Amino acid sequence: MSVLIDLLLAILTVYLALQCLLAQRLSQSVFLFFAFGLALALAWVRLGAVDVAITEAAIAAGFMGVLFLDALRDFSPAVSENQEDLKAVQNPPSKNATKSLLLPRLALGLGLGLFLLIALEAVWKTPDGGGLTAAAVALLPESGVEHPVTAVLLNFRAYDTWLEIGVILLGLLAIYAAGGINLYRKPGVAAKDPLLRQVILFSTPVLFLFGAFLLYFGKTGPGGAFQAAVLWGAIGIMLHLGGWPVFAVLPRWLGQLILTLGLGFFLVLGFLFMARGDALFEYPPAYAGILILIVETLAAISIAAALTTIYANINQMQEEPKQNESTT
Amino acid sequence: METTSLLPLLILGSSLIPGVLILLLREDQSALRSFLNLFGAVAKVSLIAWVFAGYLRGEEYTFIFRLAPQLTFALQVDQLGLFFATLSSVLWLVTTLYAIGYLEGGQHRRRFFAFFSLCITASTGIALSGNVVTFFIFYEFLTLATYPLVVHLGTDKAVNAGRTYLWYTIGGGTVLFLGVVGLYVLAGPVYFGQTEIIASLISENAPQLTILFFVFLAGLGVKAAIFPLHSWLPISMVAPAPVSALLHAVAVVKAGAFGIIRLVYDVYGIGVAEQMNLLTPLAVLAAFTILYGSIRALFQDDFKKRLAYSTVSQVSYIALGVAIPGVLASAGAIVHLVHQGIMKITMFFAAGSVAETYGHYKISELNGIGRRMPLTMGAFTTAVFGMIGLPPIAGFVSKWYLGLGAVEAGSYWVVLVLLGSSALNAAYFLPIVYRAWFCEPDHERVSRIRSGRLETRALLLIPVVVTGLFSLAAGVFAALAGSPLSIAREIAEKFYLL
Amino acid sequence: METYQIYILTSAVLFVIGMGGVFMARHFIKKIIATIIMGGGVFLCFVSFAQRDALTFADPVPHALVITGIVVAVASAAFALALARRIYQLTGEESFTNDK
Amino acid sequence: MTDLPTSPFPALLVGLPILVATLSLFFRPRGKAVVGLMGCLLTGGLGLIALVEVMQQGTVIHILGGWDPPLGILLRMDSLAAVFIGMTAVVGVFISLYAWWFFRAREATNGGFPLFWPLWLFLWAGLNGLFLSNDLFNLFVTIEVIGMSAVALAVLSGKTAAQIAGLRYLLAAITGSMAYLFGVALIYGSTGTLDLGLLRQVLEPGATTTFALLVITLGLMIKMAGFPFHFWLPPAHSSALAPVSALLSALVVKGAFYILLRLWMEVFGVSITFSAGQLIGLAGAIAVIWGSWQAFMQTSLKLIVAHSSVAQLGYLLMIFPLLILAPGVAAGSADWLSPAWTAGVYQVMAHAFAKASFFLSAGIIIMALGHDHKGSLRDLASRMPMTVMAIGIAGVSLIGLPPSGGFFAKWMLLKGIFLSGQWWWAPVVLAGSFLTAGYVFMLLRLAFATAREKEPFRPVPKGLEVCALLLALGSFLIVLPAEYLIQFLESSEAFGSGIQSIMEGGTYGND
Repeated sequence: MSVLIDLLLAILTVYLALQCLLAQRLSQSVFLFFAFGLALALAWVRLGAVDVAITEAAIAAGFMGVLFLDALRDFSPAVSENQEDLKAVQNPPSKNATKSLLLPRLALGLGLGLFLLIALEAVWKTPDGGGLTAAAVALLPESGVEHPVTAVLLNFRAYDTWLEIGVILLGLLAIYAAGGINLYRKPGVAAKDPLLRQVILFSTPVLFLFGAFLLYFGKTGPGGAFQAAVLWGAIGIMLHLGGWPVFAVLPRWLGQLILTLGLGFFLVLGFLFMARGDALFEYPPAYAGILILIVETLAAISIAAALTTIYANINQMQEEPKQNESTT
Repeated sequence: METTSLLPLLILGSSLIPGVLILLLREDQSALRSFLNLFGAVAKVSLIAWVFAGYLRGEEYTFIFRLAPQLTFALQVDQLGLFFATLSSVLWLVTTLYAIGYLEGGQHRRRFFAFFSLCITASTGIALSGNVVTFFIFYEFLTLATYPLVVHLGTDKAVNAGRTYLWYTIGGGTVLFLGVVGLYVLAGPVYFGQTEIIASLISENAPQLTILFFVFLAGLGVKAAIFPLHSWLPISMVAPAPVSALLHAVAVVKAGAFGIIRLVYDVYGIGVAEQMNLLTPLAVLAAFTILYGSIRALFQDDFKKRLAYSTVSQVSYIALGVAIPGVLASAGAIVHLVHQGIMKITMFFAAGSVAETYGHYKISELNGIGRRMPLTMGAFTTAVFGMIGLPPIAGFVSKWYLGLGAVEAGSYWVVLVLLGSSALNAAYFLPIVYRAWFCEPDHERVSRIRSGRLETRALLLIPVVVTGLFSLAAGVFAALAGSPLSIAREIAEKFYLL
Repeated sequence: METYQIYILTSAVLFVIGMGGVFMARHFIKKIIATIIMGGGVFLCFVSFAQRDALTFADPVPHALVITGIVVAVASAAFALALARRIYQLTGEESFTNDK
Repeated sequence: MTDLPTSPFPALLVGLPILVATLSLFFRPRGKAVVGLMGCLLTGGLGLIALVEVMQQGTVIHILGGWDPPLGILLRMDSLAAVFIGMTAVVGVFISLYAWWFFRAREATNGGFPLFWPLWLFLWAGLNGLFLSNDLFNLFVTIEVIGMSAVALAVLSGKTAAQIAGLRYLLAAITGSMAYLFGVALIYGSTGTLDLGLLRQVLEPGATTTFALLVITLGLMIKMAGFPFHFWLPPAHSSALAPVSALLSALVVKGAFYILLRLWMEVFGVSITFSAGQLIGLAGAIAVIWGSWQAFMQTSLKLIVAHSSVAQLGYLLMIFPLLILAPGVAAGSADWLSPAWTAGVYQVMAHAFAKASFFLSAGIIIMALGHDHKGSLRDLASRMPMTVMAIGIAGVSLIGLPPSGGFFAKWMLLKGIFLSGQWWWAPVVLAGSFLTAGYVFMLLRLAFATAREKEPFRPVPKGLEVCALLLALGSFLIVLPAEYLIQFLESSEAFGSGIQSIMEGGTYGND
């Protein structure tokens, strides 16, 4: 029975992925992408990866989906996958042109098919390497937290996580570089609908509390900085939509502080312990728990701020072509 | 091998450092520039004289810098290298004087003189190279240093000539690179003079060695302008006269010819080369080039082009001499390095002076020029007689030795080639001499560009006369100890000792 | 057939679909979506192994890697989206015009 | 593993640039540039000090968080990593100084692109992190840091062409990293470890390992623009701002090559066959010819230089076939391994210096003339002798004429080719040199030609010209310490090693 559920879910995921890429209209693609993300999140749950499921649903499907939705306002809705074909209807090309397109595509298709076969064989035959569960279990008591995923993220492999927080900040900088707006000069466009504004105002504290809950319980169970960050980021995004661009209200330096605090504190803390003679990101077991909680909280705040800012930037990209003057 | 002296490095530095300094000067600091140039030139001649004296006393001058295990940059002093270095440095000094006069008031002189110095650095580097790798480094450096000189005028013609020059020389360099690496892989780091290395490989790797020899030859043949790799040379004649003089008499073609000498005598060894039958093809090719160049020269009206084809022909005497086994032919080849150099440089100086003073570039315009510029044309005529092979001028000595060598080796066809070439030389040079001295000047066309007490500017006149006298002296005093011929004989005899 | 085996096969399929999509899709947004699908396949592969290697709980290391990976992938995708919108805004292009 | 000396430098090399980048965000544009430049000088100095540290101490490690692998992550700085870090430091400092003057000169019109500084510091941290990383997944994160900051820098100019090229670059980069990560997933699944040192011991041949190697190689080839995945490189590199182009070609593509080399030689030896090496070599050979030819056909300076990168990277791929021993060759007798490795390292360094100088010079010309059509070089030799000199010297190194670093690399490559008996690669090396000479001298020829009409000419800051010239000279100076450097590199485990495929009857590794 359970195998059947998994099988169906697997088929559904593949189907959604394919449809998402083959859909004629862009909006269909985006909605199918949402669905794909949710199906994948279900798959994570089936595989016992609740943390991943929350992250997937919140960031990959949720946040990214919202960004794609927002982009729909921009790109022409009638866009079809086969622009070439549309043009072809208008002025029929010579046979050669169609042929020249067909052949490489056929070759690519065949190549991909072959590649798929090899890939399937490879994953199927993967020997059992045993993983690192035992090692993680053995060292868990020294990590300062009880939830193994949090222990790996913020202690055993804290370096990766720190770099990843850096990547988010980098993503924001990159969007500025791509011609993003200057957040501090342009207020958001207020939603006209008073009801929407009420809903936003009402949901803000709820989301905040839920995020805090996830963050705190990341110590013992599924949840943690990233999941909380997305919820808090959602607050920022909604406030932005409601016409309260949080970062435009805050003083410049405070906005910057919030954005960089997670990355900065994480590193400075690491350097401080390094100065004591330890390795980077090495915490004394006695204080590890509390230190990790602080690092996580600050990281969550920064990530939430970054997500909000990323959204605000992409959201407002359309409105006003700007020159490349960008300051954080 | 260890470094025993920094003097070889200093010899290179004596032109490299002025070259770099000149590049840093301003265009209008011409006095300082000339001073640096001459200082470097004089310093180089003195240093080489010093080292030569030391060498004759039996001292060793070696500079080694290890780049990688078994890959060394080596400067080494031997008699052949010193011989070539002396030639380069003396002629450089003379050419520098000439160039200062020639380019007076011209454009881009900073660039010109800087690269001029770098060029001679490369040339002395080639002379002092201790092994094949070092030789290759300077050989390529020479290509690069001469390029800005060839395109100096910046006209489309000059730029296109520069392109041809580069295609040939870079192509030749690439082939040579293949040969150098091949030799290195096969035989390890080969120092010049260590002919025993190749000799020890001959039993096992004969085919590879044969291929390598011809790869080397193809690479070196470009600069030595051996048919069919010679076309760049006449085309590069667009360059200013001192550059042509330098390219033809001292630096570029001689680098190729010198390379061939090194390859046959100091890498393979004459014994091995003869045993493997490598020399006959070289001899045939050289002989063909001699005749071909002369015939092409007959049909050129452009003064410098005729000289250029003459160079194609004359430089192959060196290759020919190398290809004939025997002390006499070898001595003839080696001494021709010097003899051809001083004679040809005289001719180019003369051609340049005529062009600079009267604006004549074509042979058909030279009627009566001898009366207006008697000293210049006198020197030119001396060189012409030398080229033809009239005693007692330098060229006669070379040809005599080559001929004797050919007879000694039993290659009688070579004697025919030499005779034919002399006849052709006479056929294309004597008309110039005849026009210069015996034809009535074409009065309407004569308009002197420059005026002065002398027949031309002193800096243009003195070098011509000096090199003209050299050509005479090298022939007249050939029998004395210390003459180019006696040194060349010594060098050649050593090659046959083994 | 065990649960993880189903998903591990799915992961290879998703990866190949995504890869094909990156090459074959024309619209910028679809190319970006394709990269996320590709990533989805990769992450599914990690998590399937985590489930296979479970003791009292699933292997936490792949979970952590996947969380990191998702965030990194989303950051790049958001950047790509920003670029795509910017290009559309400047030129009206929705796909690479000189694509082969 | 743990008996190696611990050093704080690996951690500082990654942490410090990011710390400065973060700090710089608090400043206004002018301050960003000042703080950024200081950070660059600091990072560069740190890189050189770390290099000296490794020279004295040998390989050093830093166990992050104090957790040993396989659970934790280890930073490992051996001589190979140290040389790459040192190279990045020197080239990086010069490019930073250039950028300082370059952006100062444009401050009035374009706002001086203050974002350059934090992005470049992130990029630098990513590169250092990549060279130091000893963990498959951490490598993924570092290549993402590098990829994102590189694309962000590439689109910084705000020009449409740059943004289109940037998106193409970004999509290629993401695809590449995902392919790489798929391989990592399979390797983790089959071994339960991500640490390179442990993997070397436990990885076993099989369908999974081979497939993982395939996708990892594929991903990294896309990232390093190896043929046939080079399509994104020329537009992206040529449309970026000059200092950025220099960074991208000199340093960024080398990162992917570095991992590819390390993974092939240190980790995946069990799955690699002789023919796999030949295949990579073939891709490199085609890249050399195709890239050079394309460069020859271009009309704008930056496009010429960008296509030339494709060719120069091809040479890097050509060392792979030499490092994999043919069936039946005894590992001990393979005397071409050290030359091949030397060729790789020197090609990386020579190309980094020369190409950086080339792009910086192109930037100077654009600044002076307002465009970079190759015809614009006419008569430049008399107006900007220093820049033409830089192009000339860098070009000579690219061609591989003596005594440049490029020459040394090609020398070693040819030596390796002949010693290994794989003579069929030799014509490619020579033809590549010849074609390179073609486009380099096409440029220089123009520079010496007299202009038909004088173009308007804006003077440029001298500092820019000096930076470009010094970098060009650097491509020659690296030859001087060659012997010492090779000796130093040989202390690295990887350097000088070769692989013999188990499937073809060899034993793993050359030890």
